[in-house]
Amino acid sequence: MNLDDIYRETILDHNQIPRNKGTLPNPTASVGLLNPTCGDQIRLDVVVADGKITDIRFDGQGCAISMASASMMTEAVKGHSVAEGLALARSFKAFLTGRPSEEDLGELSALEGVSQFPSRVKCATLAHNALEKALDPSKADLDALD
Amino acid sequence: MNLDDIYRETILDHNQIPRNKGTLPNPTASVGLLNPTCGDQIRLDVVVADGKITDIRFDGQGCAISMASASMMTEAVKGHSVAEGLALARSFKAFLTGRPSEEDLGELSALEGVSQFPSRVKCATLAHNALEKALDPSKADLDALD
Amino acid sequence: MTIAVQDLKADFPILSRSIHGQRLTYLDSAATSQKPAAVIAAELDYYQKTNANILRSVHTLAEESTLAYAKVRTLTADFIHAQADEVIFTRGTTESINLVARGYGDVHVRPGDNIVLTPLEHHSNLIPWQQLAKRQQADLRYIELRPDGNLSLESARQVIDSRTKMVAIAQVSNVLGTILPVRTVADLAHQAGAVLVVDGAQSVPHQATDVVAMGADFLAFSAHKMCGPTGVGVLWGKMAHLKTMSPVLFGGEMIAYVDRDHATWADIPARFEGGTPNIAGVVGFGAALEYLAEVGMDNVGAYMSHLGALAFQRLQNLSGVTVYGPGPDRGPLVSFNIDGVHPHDVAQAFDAKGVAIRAGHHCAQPLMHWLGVNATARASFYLYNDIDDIDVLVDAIESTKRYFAR
Amino acid sequence: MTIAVQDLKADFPILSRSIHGQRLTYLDSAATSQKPAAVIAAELDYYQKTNANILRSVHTLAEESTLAYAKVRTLTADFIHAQADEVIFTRGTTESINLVARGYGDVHVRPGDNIVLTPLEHHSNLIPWQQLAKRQQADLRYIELRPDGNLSLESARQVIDSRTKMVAIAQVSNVLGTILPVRTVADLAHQAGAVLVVDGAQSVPHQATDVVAMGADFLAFSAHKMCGPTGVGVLWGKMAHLKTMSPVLFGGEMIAYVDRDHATWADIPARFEGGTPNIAGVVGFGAALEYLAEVGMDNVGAYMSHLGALAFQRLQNLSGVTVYGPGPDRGPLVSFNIDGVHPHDVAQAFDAKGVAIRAGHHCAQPLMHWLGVNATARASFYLYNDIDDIDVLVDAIESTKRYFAR
Ligand SMILES: Cc1ncc(COP(=O)(O)O)c(C=O)c1O
Ligand SMILES: Cc1ncc(COP(=O)(O)O)c(C=O)c1O
Repeated sequence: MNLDDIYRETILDHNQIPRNKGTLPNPTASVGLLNPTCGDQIRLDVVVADGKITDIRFDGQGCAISMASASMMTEAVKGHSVAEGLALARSFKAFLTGRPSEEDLGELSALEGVSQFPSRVKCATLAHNALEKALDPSKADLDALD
Repeated sequence: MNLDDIYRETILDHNQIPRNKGTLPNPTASVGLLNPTCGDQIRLDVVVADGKITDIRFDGQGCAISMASASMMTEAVKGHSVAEGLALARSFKAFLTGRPSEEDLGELSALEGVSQFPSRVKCATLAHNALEKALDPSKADLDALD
Repeated sequence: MTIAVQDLKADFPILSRSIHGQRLTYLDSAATSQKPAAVIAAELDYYQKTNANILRSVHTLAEESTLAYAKVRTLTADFIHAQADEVIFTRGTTESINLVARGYGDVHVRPGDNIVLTPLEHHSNLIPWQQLAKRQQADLRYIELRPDGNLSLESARQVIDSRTKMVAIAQVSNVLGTILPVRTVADLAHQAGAVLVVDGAQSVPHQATDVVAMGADFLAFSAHKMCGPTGVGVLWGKMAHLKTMSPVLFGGEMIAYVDRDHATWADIPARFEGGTPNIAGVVGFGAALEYLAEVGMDNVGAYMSHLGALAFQRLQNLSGVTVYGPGPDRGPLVSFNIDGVHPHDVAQAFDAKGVAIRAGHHCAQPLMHWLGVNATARASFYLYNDIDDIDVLVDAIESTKRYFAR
Repeated sequence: MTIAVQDLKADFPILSRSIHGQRLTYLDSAATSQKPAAVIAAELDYYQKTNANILRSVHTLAEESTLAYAKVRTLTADFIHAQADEVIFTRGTTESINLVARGYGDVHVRPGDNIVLTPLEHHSNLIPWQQLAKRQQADLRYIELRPDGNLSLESARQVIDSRTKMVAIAQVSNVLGTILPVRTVADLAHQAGAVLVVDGAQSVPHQATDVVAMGADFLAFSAHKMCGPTGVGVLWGKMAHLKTMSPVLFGGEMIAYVDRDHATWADIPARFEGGTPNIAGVVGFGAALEYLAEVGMDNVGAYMSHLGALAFQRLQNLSGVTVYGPGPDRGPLVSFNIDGVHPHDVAQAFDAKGVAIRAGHHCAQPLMHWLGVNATARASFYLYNDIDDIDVLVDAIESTKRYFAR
């Protein structure tokens, strides 16, 4: 195995210089999620207006995979519709578990190497689960922080 | 293995024509014991007077081993002292678990073949456990019927 | 019969063992089944190549172990027509039933409610309910048996009422071989607003299982009775019910967030599997499920019914022998007694001929009281047995009769 | 050092496996240990020659299985200097602790009493007590740690008082490697009239154990961390305490007499082992105990201390690396973090080099809060590791630092 298959340049870059990191003062939805395996946490704040994700920030501590994935995800969905955000999350999760994904995943496809490591898939999908939960409150079954 | 090593003539005889079977009207001690593995039960009534086992009867249903052992035991201890009764029970149990026994076991030594079969040892010692309990109430830890 | 049993026998190494100089005839599969070489090899292989703790670490062995364990959850779900996350691994049927009695029962059963059983239950499907009834001040009720050992549906209709919260019955009796009308009881339970817990210890190994068609809310069974290793069992429950259940075993891997005074639970099924599980055992169970699937559970089912019916008919015709339970339509086992010979002595005499049967109360003392006996002898079959084994059984009975009649 | 470790490595088939083209360096034994060939063979052998259910039947296989199972109870007792009938087999440490928390705790702990823990406990020695405290309206108290990760005896003296009913502590921390002063805590507990439960998951595998000298009232440990199979654990308890305990798991083999509404219990320890146990696993555990006894637990103890101290010293000297817990006097493990690299990424990078370590919260979230980290990496050793493996560990740390600093 070549470690570089997992830790592509883009991933290390997003990990070192995360985009949209921090919190929002008046989010319309805010979700905390936990990866119970490792104790890593993520907090996702979103502002949705007229069916559009107008602002999004994530905060938390985690491995390079989870931080880069969160950073890329926020960039990918900001300015897009709720439907598009949900579609991306769904597609990305399908992509990592080896199922066909309909969406163009853009930079997120750099996380492809992670799919070989089921335990890391959880790291990569944490932010996407948080997004789903923030955009669709019926997804209450995902590991809520409390 | 030869089945006759276990089912010696004396054993089949005591099983078919049990000695001292039944109950006593005024026992000084009466003990019910259960073999939890098979559900077999024994009830032992004894009359002790002046440190002597003046009368003894057993009742219950069980396999040939347990019934023959009970029958032989009652014959062996009737008329003997409490101390002798306890010594016999102890020696018999030692004999069946391969430890040296100090006593002459008389007819009971016909049960020798049982010692190869640990699960049957419980059948053979049931009546002896009941005797110990009847003669020495401190032996409360043996499987009491209730 | 599409099973070529002669071929299957060769899959089970222990069957070539000799006992007191005779070929082993193993007729005690209701106690535990023998294991095919493929199952033994799967465990061996796991320890030699993959062994690691699951869910915990990032390294290759841990990833492989985690996947292997998860795969068996899916295999198990497929085997009983359920969803993977509805499958909880336990040590065996006993732990499965205890888990539902405590985890579901303590939450749902209130004082004055009742729990409905039958008199033929194994202690493992009886004592957890006695204890639940005690804890929750609920009543225990029994659906009576008809004289032939079949369940009385009339009694079922009387006993199950609006205060019934749980009904717990075996699908097949481990003593009488009775096949219980699970679907009908399920409907009665559901009409009353109760859930049905099915003890599948003696059924899941021997027939195709479909939890949906069966109408069960929970199903418990043991790997060791279906070609799998000891120390593995399953509790299946409908997800809607599992969500209302409290965890029972607390510790590692069943939590989400923990601080000094408080903990939140992991998702289902992890929530119900605290601590390091029997990983190698579960992997071996996977090989057992694959083995059985390859033979085909429909084939197994037909073959086991055939053996059960045949054994019943043969023993039924012997003089001086009492056979218990219903007619030929039964699970693959026969309980019997030989007049004047205690079942322990019967089993001992059989052993001298290399024939392994069980004698005793079969962990069903209330049923022994119902039968009016202390104990019975029981011959039970599995897919590696054949008609010759039934001949051996009949011969052993005849020679035992002669031996003790001398 | 009387261990010739080079020879021992050859006893463990998995250690010749290669990972991503490199020789496996297994440094995750605190999660689960690898198994010597003798243990794997014992299970194989059991299934191929002896397999039967225990305690149930009269036939030869059942007799042999029953004896084999009983023999391991004696081996276990000898291993920890206890009596055989004080040894209860469970699935693992987690089940053992749950059993004592429910079976003893529910009987003895009353509202207003308190239960004393430490902040370094594994979730398995924490959540059962949180739940007991909730059920019985008791308080949970913590003996604090000193800044170096050792236990504060001053705090112990303050926290344990006349309302303390149970004290539950690990003998060795699975994260910090801290060796806890069990004997001193035992004395404090006993002076207060409390019982001491020792979580021996990380100690019994690595040192000679004497429950009497230790002063424990209960001791829990797992076979899978000491060369044994998965799915087997031990709860040892003083007979006087076991006699006051209620059974927790109800079913077959744990009863004496049963009728429809009532049951009486079998003798100890059967009373606490309801259902078919993990027979093959217990037999394999017997082979593990024999293997360890042959190496000699005093030798193992000295060797493990040596490896733990050495690893601590080597890592302590690396720049950009934080090592947690006390100094070199510790159990055979080291938790650490590399500056700026998340432990999951560390473990992933190690795996690429064939080095298996664990990363995460190690089922000890309150301790992570105390340390002020989310997670750590942990390298842990067993008797098949050697000084070369510590070199490999140090090299892996250095190259990981370089990799993520690029
Ligand atoms: C009908 C029935 N229920 C429950 C059990 C208990 O299964 P286990 O001992 O595997 O927990 C058995 C097996 O003895 C059984 O036959
Ligand atoms: C200190 C400690 N206690 C308890 C446990 C739980 O052991 P098991 O998972 O075998 O039940 C572990 C192992 O992870 C441990 O390290």
